[in-house]
Amino acid sequence: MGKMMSSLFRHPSGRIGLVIIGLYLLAAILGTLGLTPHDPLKLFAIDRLKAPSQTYWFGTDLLGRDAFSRLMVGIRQSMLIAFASVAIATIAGTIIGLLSAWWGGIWDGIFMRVMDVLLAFPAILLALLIIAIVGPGTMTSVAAIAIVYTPIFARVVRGPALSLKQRDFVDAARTFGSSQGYVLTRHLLLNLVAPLVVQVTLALAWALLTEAGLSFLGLGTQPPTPSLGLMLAESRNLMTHAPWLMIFPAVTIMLGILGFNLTGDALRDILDPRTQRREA
Amino acid sequence: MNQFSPKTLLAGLAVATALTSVSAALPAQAAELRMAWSQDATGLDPHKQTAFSSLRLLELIYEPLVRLDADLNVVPAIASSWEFAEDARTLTFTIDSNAKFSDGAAVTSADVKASFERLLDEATSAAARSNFLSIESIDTPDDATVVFNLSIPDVPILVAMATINAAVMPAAEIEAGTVGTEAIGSGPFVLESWEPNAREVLSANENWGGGELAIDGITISVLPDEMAILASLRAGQTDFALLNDPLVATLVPMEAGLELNRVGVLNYNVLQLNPSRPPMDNLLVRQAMSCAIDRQEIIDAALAGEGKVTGPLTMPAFAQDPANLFCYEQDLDRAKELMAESGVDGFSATVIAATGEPPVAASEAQVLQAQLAEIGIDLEIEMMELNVYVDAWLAGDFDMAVAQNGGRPDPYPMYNRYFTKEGNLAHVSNFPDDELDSLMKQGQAETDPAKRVEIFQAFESRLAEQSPWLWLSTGYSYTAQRESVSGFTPSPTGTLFGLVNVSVE
Amino acid sequence: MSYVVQRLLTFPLILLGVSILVFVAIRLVPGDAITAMLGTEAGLLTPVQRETLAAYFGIDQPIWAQYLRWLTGLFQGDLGISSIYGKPVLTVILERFPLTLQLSLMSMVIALSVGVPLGVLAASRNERPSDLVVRVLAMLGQSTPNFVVGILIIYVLSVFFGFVPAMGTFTPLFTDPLASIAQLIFPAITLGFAFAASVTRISRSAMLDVLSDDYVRTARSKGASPMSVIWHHALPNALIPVVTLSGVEFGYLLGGAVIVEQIFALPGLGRLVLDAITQRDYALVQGTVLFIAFNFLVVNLLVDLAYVALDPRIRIGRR
Amino acid sequence: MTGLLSVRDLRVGFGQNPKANEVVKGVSFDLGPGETLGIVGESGSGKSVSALSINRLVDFGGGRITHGSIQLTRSDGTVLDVAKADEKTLLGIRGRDVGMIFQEPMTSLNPVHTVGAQIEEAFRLSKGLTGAQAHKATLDVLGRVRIPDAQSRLGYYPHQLSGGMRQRIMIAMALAASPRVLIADEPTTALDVTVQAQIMALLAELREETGMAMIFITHDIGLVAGIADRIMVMQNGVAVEQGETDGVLDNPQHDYTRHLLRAVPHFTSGKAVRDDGRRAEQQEPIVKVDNLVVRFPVGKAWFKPKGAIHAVDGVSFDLVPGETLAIVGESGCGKSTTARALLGLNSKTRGEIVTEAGRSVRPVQMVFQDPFASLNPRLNVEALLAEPAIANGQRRDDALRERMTFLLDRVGLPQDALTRYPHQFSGGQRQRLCIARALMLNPDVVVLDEAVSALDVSVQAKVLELLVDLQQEFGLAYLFISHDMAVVERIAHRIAVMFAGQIVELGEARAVLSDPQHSYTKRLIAAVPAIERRKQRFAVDMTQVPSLVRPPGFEPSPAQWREAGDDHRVRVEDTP
Repeated sequence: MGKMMSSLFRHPSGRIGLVIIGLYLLAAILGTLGLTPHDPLKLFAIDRLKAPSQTYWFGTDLLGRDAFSRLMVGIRQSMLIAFASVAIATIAGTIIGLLSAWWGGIWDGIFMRVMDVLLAFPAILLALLIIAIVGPGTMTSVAAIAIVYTPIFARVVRGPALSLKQRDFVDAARTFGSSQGYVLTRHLLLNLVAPLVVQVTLALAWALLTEAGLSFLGLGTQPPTPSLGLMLAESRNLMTHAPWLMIFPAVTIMLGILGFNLTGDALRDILDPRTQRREA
Repeated sequence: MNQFSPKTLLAGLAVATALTSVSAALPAQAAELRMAWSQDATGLDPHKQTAFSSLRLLELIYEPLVRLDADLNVVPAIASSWEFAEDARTLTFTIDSNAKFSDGAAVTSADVKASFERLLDEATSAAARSNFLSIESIDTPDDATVVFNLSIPDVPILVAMATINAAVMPAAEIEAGTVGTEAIGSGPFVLESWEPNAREVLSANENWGGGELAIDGITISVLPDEMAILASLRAGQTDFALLNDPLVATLVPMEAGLELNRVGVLNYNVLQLNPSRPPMDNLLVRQAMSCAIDRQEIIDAALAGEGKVTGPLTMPAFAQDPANLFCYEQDLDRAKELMAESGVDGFSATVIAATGEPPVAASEAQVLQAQLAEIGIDLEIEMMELNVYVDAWLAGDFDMAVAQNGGRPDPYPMYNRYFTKEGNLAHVSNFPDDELDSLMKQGQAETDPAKRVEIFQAFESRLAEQSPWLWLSTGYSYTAQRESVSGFTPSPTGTLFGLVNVSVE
Repeated sequence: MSYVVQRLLTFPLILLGVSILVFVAIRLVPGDAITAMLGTEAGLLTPVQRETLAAYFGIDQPIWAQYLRWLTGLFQGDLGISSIYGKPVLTVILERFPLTLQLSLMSMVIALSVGVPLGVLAASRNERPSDLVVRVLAMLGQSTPNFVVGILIIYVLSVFFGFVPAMGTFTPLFTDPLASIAQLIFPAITLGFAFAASVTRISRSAMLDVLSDDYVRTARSKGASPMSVIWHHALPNALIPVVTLSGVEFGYLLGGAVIVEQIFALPGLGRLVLDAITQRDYALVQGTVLFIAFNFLVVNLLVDLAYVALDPRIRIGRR
Repeated sequence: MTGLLSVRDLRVGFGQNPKANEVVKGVSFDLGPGETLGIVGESGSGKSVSALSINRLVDFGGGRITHGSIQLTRSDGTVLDVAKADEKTLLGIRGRDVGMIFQEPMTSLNPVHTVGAQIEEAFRLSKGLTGAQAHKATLDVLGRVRIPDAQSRLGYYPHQLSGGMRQRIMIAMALAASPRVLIADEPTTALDVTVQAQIMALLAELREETGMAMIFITHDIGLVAGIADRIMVMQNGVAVEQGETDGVLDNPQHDYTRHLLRAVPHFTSGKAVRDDGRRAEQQEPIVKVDNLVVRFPVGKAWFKPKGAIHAVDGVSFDLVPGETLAIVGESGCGKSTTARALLGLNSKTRGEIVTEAGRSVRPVQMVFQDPFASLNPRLNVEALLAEPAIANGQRRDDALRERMTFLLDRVGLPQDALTRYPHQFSGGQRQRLCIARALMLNPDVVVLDEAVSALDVSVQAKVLELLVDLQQEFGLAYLFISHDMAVVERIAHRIAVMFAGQIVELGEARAVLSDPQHSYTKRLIAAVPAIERRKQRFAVDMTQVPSLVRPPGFEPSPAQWREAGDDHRVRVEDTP
């Protein structure tokens, strides 16, 4: 892991990506610990819709809350949803993709058809239905995004897994009589880390976008805990009143996604077996 | 849902001048009004539809017997005059000779009788049926007169008839069962075409009893995003628009060439408590909450100042000045005293609210959460999709609920469903109270207007003092128009009937 | 062509899966069509009134009976009647589909006409300034939520240009091509913005891969000019991944862009389903979701066929 | 005679700072018109980079000519220094003056254009021919490179043709511009021996016809002996020796050239065969294979299959402890399938494989061809070596670690290898790792499937020596699969020649190599390049490898054998 981090830092876009994600994580941690300039939930009644100033760096919102503190908590919320949903999708998708490639035959057929059903189902509507059934909120957003993204992960894993299955070192393992579990974890899974890591960063970017979209439709995180998407949605009708309420969350979302995409690109270059082989 | 009582009931009776056609000077060339709103009608059957957006459309196509003017007085519509018997148990209407349906046929007493029979028939599942249970029989001595015989003295029934839910439709349509699809009404406009959630095209109804219109039609576009409506107004693609969100409404005056019409409405924003769930069954706790909240700050923060503090009664004729209602000035010390007295040192509860319905619901919940925290009440906000919220609300399955309920010109139809023993929605308020129940019954039967005001003001004071709900504010209904549009008079009921006098350069 | 037959055989299976999923999911959502229509007034209904309404909405029978009735109807191409529109579901969908189809096509055209040239330019000028500029632009394109782009476009147009695209209803292409294109050009740009970014990145990386292949070196050894190396030799091979990506993305767009339709007030498939869910119009929700899923499968099949058409190695077997 | 091409002190470097890491360090040579220069060297010697500098294709690979001059005399007599020329003039000489053919036939032709179109493009670029003219010119150049029924082949795509056929297309494309010098960068390395012989014959013939000069680059000094007038030997970017072919081959001056000629395996028609193991009659075979058949269905799985590929059709042989049986044959003859069937990697359709219970629970182990692919890149050496033991229940304890270090040392790898990863080793070292892994379970039999083919020639020699030592020390039986006769000659006790899924000749190594009986074995041995056969005329014949797809239900005729010596059997051939 350390090796990947150091080479990531040397990669030009990787460096920028890491710096952005670092800032994001820092803001999220501070937000969780409550080390924010003001209490994000406290209403400063007299200071409603104030422009960015010394006391309120990013200004205040309609209810008089400090936008900067809310942004920090918002980052935590959006990151939490993004990481949680992508984690679930990665684990579920990898297991399905791996087993479906390894077993092949009817299992492959069944798994892939189920994945097709989820993929054919319009993504945003699947999210809407899940949220309508269970009620909006953080956990539902996580579930909705995870369910929509799992089939994509399954496909991303199944492709390379199929080609890895043909590789000589898997045949070699068979000649030793290595157990199926050993081959699946040490040989297939370990070599899937490269495509997976790249897909995870792209999925995180996508998850941030989707959370923002769901909040825009009023189905994402629910007040009073802010998420970036919710702050964007709340600022929608105040666009002319208080443009800063929209600009800062929008830029933060873009920056976050940019950070994930940059890191993803850098990882793709670093982990790409072709580049590795040239180095050897 | 929107029945209204007259300012002075009996005085109105005397006024029976048949409104002859009002023909303002006709502009040279009648133009077409391009209108926009964010929520579209959900159906065309006036007896069945209850959503605000549906009523706005149907009020232009159908007509009830009587209507309410901008000052909430009962004025003639299809009926040119009406008369209550001494014991208020029979009500006679005379039909305006000019009243015609859009297909040219005259409106007769048979149509009125058929319409009310359809209303009362359970098979129609008309929501407004509960307001007309007192009708025993309907007589039609001749084409122009209709007599309603009531089982009990029911003064508010006249106001109940002044809503589109009591619209009159051709008897033939009722037999043919095409009421929901063919919109044949006697209103000022005829529905040419309807693409749900996209566009309605209305044309002026030449046969309208109310006379000539200044415009020859309206096309209404459905723009779900209200900022898009504003942009469309600004770009001149729309002449007139109905707005829901106060935040967007406050932007209109700042735009060159746009005007905002604003009128106080009878609907009220309220924090409904659930007295059946401890500790809210304890009166002192409820009173403490009423004293703890600062209603004006909620208006300033959540509604961007667009509202005014109100007690339970929102209609000017009956409402008392909120200042002398129980604890309408925020008094934290008294609130803390009451809490201490109640023996409950703070509790946690969830408050439900519907996302976007009304648009300010989420902000109100957050301000209330902050204010109630001052006296140790830890509120958790649970936002819900509209229908999920309605489901929970109807079942009374909530600790607290941020709501915006419909108001009426007469207190009886407004609150009989919640605070009378046999009210249909008694299980929503969960507050059976004999005194409130008897006051309601007296108000229904009392014919003398002065006495009715006294009765209902006592009813209002008790509600404020008992605080089963915390009444917060009343808002405004907004319409925006370009300079080229003139002549629109907004109404507290939110109806767009004022469009009949509108003209466009 | 047995490959196509094999794929077609999987369609009914997948669509059945989708139909069961949507049928159950929509019914799990609390609040039925009655509450959706009457709102809080539904509390005033007497039991008899409630039953007549339930019968009208067809939600009075047990769930499996409803599913069977709907399924049998499905086989005769009858998707049931929409309670909002009072019209057959298929007619309502086909009224709304042209907008979504045209919007998706326009976004794809924009995405490809911008994305592919930029990608090829960046690849051929690898590691030089123009490559970096294109990469940053593409990165930004992919990081911007499309509704932010939409909101900004509307704001700028209406404030600075005093113009806003026609909203509310849709002028079909055939009745008035100019107006129809004018109406959809800005929403298409909003959707096409992120789409173009991903096309740029895919074409760039595909071109870079192809340019390092042996046959490009052979072409150069024959004295082929730089232009013909890029456009005649490299691009046809680099197009394969681009076609796959844009095909899948096009399939998603056909599902209706709910948010962009909301902002530009366009009555497309996205809003149709959103309104249908809000008003609990079960037949309409089921019909539209099936329709969108069917389109998605057809587009994916077309992408695979395009794949075969572009790559002779797959089209023609060994000998 | 005026030189066609004279290269003086050529230096080529790569990366941001080409001067710092140079791959070609001062190479000079001359080439007269019609003359053929053979450049011999192992990978990394800079031979390909020097070739790619002549038409400056090296620039596209990230290389830069840092020093030196390349004087090229063009057809119109003018002399041009290619090292200094700008891209526009270079466009002029590529194709017209300097043609090129490459090593990988699989990837050197554009997969999405037809073969005909790509040749016509060459004519259009160099001679400006278009339409019907280009079409006719393409047809006749295909005839010159001996492609049967050229008319129908025009419409084919590269993937529809065999390796040899594609290399002919490459040659046709180069010929289209009738270049003054043709650079052939290892054109036959990826081809089978018999196909290689045909391509070499074709190149020799075309050189006579057109009188064009040629630079032939290869790692196989035997191959270059047959075609080059002069030879240049390169090592680490320097031309260590250069001169007339006979002079360089007969008395090499530089010891690297001597190493290439002597230490590296060269085919000597059976003289260099092993003499250390006589097959004692009474020894019980450790492995017996009887009438092995392996078939793969063709066509749709659930419909009735349209036929089957008869990869292995009735193969029988046995293996005695301590003995090496080599199976030799060209690609597609079924040798690898047989080996994999022995390990259970391919399921056999019929026949038995009997393995005596040997010293370990897994008596048969395998070493694969590609050292890169057979080691999991994500595991370190310790995990790699431990895998076989763990798979059979042993725990990772000191005893196991001890065995690992012992084996690592035994195969000549450094002690600290345990903690390092595969990509930190060279190809040769990795193959030693595979061998060590195969020996972890102390097997009786090791199947080596083309185990040295992917290695450089000098590394090949060392690995073969290691294998022989290990065989003697541990009494291992080897089943050695290979297409390279020189390697087989050095390691095999007995040889089985396979063709189209059947063994056509089986016997003691010296007998089979020095006195081949079966027609295919004769053709195979004749095609192997050897240093003695210089300037030999190869007969150009066009026999195609037969297709192995048989209709359903097809059974081959039972094999009749003819004894040609005490341990030398030949399959009776149906047709003479």
